[in-house]
Amino acid sequence: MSRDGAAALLEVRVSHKDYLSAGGRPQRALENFALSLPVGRAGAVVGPSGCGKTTLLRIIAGLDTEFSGEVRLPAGGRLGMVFQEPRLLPWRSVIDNLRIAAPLASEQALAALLAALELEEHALHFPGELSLGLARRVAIARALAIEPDLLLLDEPFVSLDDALARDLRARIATLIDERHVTTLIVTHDLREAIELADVIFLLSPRPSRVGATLEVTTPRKLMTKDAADALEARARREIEAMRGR
Amino acid sequence: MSRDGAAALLEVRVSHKDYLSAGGRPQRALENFALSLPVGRAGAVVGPSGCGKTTLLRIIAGLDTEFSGEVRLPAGGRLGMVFQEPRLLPWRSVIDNLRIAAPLASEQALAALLAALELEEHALHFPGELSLGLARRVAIARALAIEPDLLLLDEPFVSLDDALARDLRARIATLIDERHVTTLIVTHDLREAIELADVIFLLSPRPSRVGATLEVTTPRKLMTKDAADALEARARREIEAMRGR
Amino acid sequence: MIRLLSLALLLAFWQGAALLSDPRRLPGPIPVFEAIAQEAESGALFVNLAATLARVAAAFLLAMSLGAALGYAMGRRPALDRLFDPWLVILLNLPALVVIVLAYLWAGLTEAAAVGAVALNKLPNAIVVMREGARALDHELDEMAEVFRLRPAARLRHIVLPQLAPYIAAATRSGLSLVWKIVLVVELIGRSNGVGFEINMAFQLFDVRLLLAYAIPFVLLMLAVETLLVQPFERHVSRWRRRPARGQGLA
Amino acid sequence: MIRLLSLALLLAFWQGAALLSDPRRLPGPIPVFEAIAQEAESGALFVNLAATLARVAAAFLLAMSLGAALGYAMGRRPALDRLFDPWLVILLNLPALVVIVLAYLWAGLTEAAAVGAVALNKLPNAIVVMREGARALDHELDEMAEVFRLRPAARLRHIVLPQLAPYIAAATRSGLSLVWKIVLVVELIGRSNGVGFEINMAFQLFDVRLLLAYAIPFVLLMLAVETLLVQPFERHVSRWRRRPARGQGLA
Amino acid sequence: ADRLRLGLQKTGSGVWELAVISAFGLDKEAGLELTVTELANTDAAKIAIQSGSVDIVVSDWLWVARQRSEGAKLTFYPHSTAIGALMARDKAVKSVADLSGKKLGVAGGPLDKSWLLLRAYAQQQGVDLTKSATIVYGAPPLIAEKAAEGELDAALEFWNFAADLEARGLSRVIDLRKVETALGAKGAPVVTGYVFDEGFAAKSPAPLARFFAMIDKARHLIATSDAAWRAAMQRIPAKDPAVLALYRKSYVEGIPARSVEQEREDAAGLYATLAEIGGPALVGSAKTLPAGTFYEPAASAVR
Ligand SMILES: Nc1ncnc2c1ncn2[C@@H]1O[C@H](COP(=O)(O)OP(=O)(O)OP(=O)(O)O)[C@@H](O)[C@H]1O
Ligand SMILES: Nc1ncnc2c1ncn2[C@@H]1O[C@H](COP(=O)(O)OP(=O)(O)OP(=O)(O)O)[C@@H](O)[C@H]1O
Ligand SMILES: [Mg+2]
Ligand SMILES: [Mg+2]
Repeated sequence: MSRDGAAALLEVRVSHKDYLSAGGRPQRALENFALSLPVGRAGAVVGPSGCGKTTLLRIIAGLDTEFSGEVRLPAGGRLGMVFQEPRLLPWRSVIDNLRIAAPLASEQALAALLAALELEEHALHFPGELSLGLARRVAIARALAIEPDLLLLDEPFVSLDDALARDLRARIATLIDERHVTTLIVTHDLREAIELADVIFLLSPRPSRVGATLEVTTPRKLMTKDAADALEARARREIEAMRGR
Repeated sequence: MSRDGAAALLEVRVSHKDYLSAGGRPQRALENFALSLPVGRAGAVVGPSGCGKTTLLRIIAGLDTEFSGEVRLPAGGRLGMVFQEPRLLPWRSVIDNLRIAAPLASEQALAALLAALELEEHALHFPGELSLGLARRVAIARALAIEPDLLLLDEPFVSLDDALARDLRARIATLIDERHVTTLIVTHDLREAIELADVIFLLSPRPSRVGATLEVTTPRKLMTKDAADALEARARREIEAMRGR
Repeated sequence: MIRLLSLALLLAFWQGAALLSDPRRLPGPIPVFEAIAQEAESGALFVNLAATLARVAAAFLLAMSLGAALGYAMGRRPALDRLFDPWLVILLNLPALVVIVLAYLWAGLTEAAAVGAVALNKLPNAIVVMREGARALDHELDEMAEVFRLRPAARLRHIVLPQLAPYIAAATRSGLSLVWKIVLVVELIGRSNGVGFEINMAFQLFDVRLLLAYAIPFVLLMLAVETLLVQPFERHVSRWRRRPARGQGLA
Repeated sequence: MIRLLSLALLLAFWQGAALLSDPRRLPGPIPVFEAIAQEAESGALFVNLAATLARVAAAFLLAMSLGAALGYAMGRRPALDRLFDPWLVILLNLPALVVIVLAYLWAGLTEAAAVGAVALNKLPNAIVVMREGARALDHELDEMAEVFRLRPAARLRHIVLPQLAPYIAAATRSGLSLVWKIVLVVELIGRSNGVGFEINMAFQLFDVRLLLAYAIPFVLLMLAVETLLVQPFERHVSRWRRRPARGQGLA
Repeated sequence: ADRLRLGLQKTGSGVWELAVISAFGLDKEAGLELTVTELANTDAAKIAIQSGSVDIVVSDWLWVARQRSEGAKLTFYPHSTAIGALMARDKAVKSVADLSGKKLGVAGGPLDKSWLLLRAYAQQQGVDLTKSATIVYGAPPLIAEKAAEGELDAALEFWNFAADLEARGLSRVIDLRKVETALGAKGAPVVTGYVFDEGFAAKSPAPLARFFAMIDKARHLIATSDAAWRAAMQRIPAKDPAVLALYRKSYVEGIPARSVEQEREDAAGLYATLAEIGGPALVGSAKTLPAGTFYEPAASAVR
């Protein structure tokens, strides 16, 4: 693999990524995988369970270097990531978890984040004392606390109630529109993808490649219900086609 | 608390459930909480993140006995539970995880379950080698493998793609309709609740109580899109009202 | 509280056993504490205890810090582990006497030789325990640290040490006692003071009372350290662990 | 492979150090292995090694099984822990000599006294390590077992033991070596055969060659056990652990 | 003053002499400055001298002989003839023959000098002790205790433990002095002595000679002056006057009375006997007492 840090595009090109498995046979997660996203824009990754979405994010984040292919990232820049599980430090309070990940963030900024995620009263709790939804919110707060330039979100809003998820989507949309944070979000919710992304990557079943790319041409704020419905219907057709393959 | 095992109703009555917290102040999760579900029927629990849904399931499962109130369960019967996280044994293969939880299930039955959850090729993998969605499916397979009489599901279908989630919902609906498995499902997805449940319990924010109970009177198979839309709208109104409180 | 009760119970057992047996074989608590008081009065107890404690402390710190670092490295880097594992097994199973004798022969009858020999005896145990701890480290938290670019110091403090805590606790408890036991041997073979030296004298004279009088103060000291320092500290750092609800588990 | 290389390296070091020093202080590998061959030929080596091994095995099994059970119970039940913790600290820090002398006094100069004294010395270490393991048990898996009504045997085998594995590994490795070291002391004080007995004689004669000749076969045996039994077994039971990807972690 | 570094066992009689030396200012008189490292046991003394940390320790000539045969340049100067005894409570045990079928405790181990002497002595009378009796080896204090208690029928013990056992009612079945004579010794042969390196001796023969003379004085004082004995007693942990008296008696009996030359002759004779029984495990490669085992000061330094 190779990594390169000076592009105006976030580009991933993986000829193949295999997992060597201790039990069972080795598994090919990605094959002939290619994806590119302009810096400052948002992409959504939608694909069947177990197809390789998390693998993709880990490759982009530099956590997985054992693949053949290359990754190009915008130069410099801070990375914020929401893993599929909260991954908090169980032995530190909520606020300490934020402080440790974002030592440069001011206390006010952290307090504001906690408030935005309705976590104020949990600031001093340990992760073991949180419900899963609360813990996931802390993980989101953590990724936002470092004021990232690149944001990788792995199904960030599951286990959150609708009202909260709506608020958070709006918040992320603002980050993208105003701070031009390059964002890649994995989701199973097509509406969520349409609402947040500029490009939607529809992945095929494993071994995964980008089976279809949908550009969301209408700007986020002008998106109507009908336009969204149409996009969703198109996406569903593409997905069905890939499944039938 | 007291537990009682001879009712034709699943009944939970919690005057209050407090968590003693190591960091921060103690938290009251449930207060004046009352819920009852006829044996053989399905209930859905919908409520804001962190309100006490998991607490409720744990109390019913007998995992939490430190509360003041009482729980009545139908006599005897096997309990199947899907926790909010997979909770698999990391050191056992997928198939061994099923075998250990359901030692009485036949190999054919387990193979059929794996097939139904599209897990055949992962049977020999260790949980660490699974994507989160795959692991959650194993957890669902495990709960079904013991052929439960009471089924507690804590957001079972998150992290699964739409197609798979649809299949699984249908499968659970069949269990309820044909094998009369008493089922309680926690979800944030109102459509899922309407599709699966006979009764929907809308919980208030913490400290939680049942703020509204919606009976789904139309039988599952006869439910139209309009009827479902109407129910969903009603539920949303109730939820808004509780939030505003 | 319960700790005192427990000690009282033990004292009662001891007294009971002593009453049933020849005082030469098992003197009761009273004569032993009298002997302790006597040795304390003459000052000999403190001199020897201080000498021994200094050796225990030096050897323990040396062995634990080195052992933790090496054990961590071996647990994390399979290549290092494969290279040095045989050395570890050998050092682990080399009789204390051999190490001590060689150390004295090479470095003379010096304090450095004594402390070094003890540290070398304890080192492999510390490595073995810490290596298991390092092997069991959570990979996911590492990834988190990697993504959020935590600095090495922060990783050590917030990610690694909390996970190693139970292993450190185990290595410390059994390690302190091991070091103390080896210090006794080292003092017996080549030092002119210390509890080990006095215990040997008591053994030569077959004075079980004096033997216990020198063995017990250190035990009591450890009991105090445990009660007043280690356990409160442990309670503090492990308060994040959820209290298990009642009626669960195998036991 | 690498293991052999590592041993070769060690032998080279030893030979080098021996060349640089008086052969009476540090004999090289060749004279030591000659001495081993000599003792083996006369049969004395095997007789003594067998006697020592039997004691090591008996004391180890006794201490580990008892220690694991007690440590587990204390780790799971805070009430038990609070009651017996002071006893544990005391037993842990009682000098080996005291325990051994008391055992010989009470049970006579018998095999039972020897094995019992060794087991009693090792017991608290096993308890301490296993207690930490039991304290660190995952509560969530327990709940799973509770919900799915796993039978106690299944819980032990599938839930508890796999989690305790690293602690058992640590306790076993450092435990075996500890038992062996204490067996040497026990043999020195009151047995008429065994490696410890021979080592003591070699020490009295100040025959470092013979000292090493008796110390090394056990070390080699442990090396073989480690290479041929323990490590393959460990690899098997820990194959579920994800291999850490390259370039990660602090180290 | 010349400096000498001594390594002395804290429970040994060397310390008594030192107490007398400092009480009577003998060291100043001899122009010596003594630094003493107290040691816990004889094994510690062996390490101390081998590691070069002290100049002089107390040990036995047999060990020196073995070390010489292995190449070490240690040498020996007589200090005491005190040797152990076979102790038993049962008055019926009067000779080695009576030990048959009995449990015999041996302090030290199978290569202990006293034990080898006793075996040779028994062999003279046609008794093979290793076959006729059950032998239990163990640490000296433990063997003494077990003998006093009766778990052992008899015990072969070092002289100070023998004195203790005598005070506790056991009788001296066989004094090893008798054994030595039976095995051909002309007088009471020396057992322990001062051990030091030849190199050291060559460098400072005069201080060494003054040291031995000073020790002689101290020994004489302990034997004759009660004030000196009181000074020595300060260093003896035992408090029972009967035991103390036995200690003094044994100590005085142990003062070597003969010339180094006579001692060497006896030692050479005993060496042959011991080498035969103990074999190379005991004596190493030498068949006869290696030359130079006993200290031979250069003519100029002879007192
Ligand atoms: N062990 C605990 N100690 C302290 N507080 C706890 C503990 N477990 C849960 N709580 C608190 O109790 C409340 C209810 O938790 P619960 O897990 O039941 O929520 P939930 O409704 O399942 O939330 P979610 O939708 O996020 O899963 C939360 O505020 C949580 O922080
Ligand atoms: N460490 C691993 N070892 C072996 N196989 C792995 C490993 N991690 C992932 N896999 C396999 O690679 C495939 C892709 O995994 P990945 O986690 O990327 O899926 P995903 O698209 O994120 O799925 P989900 O929607 O369930 O989170 C899966 O089949 C998974 O089982
Ligand atoms: Mg994933
Ligand atoms: Mg929950």
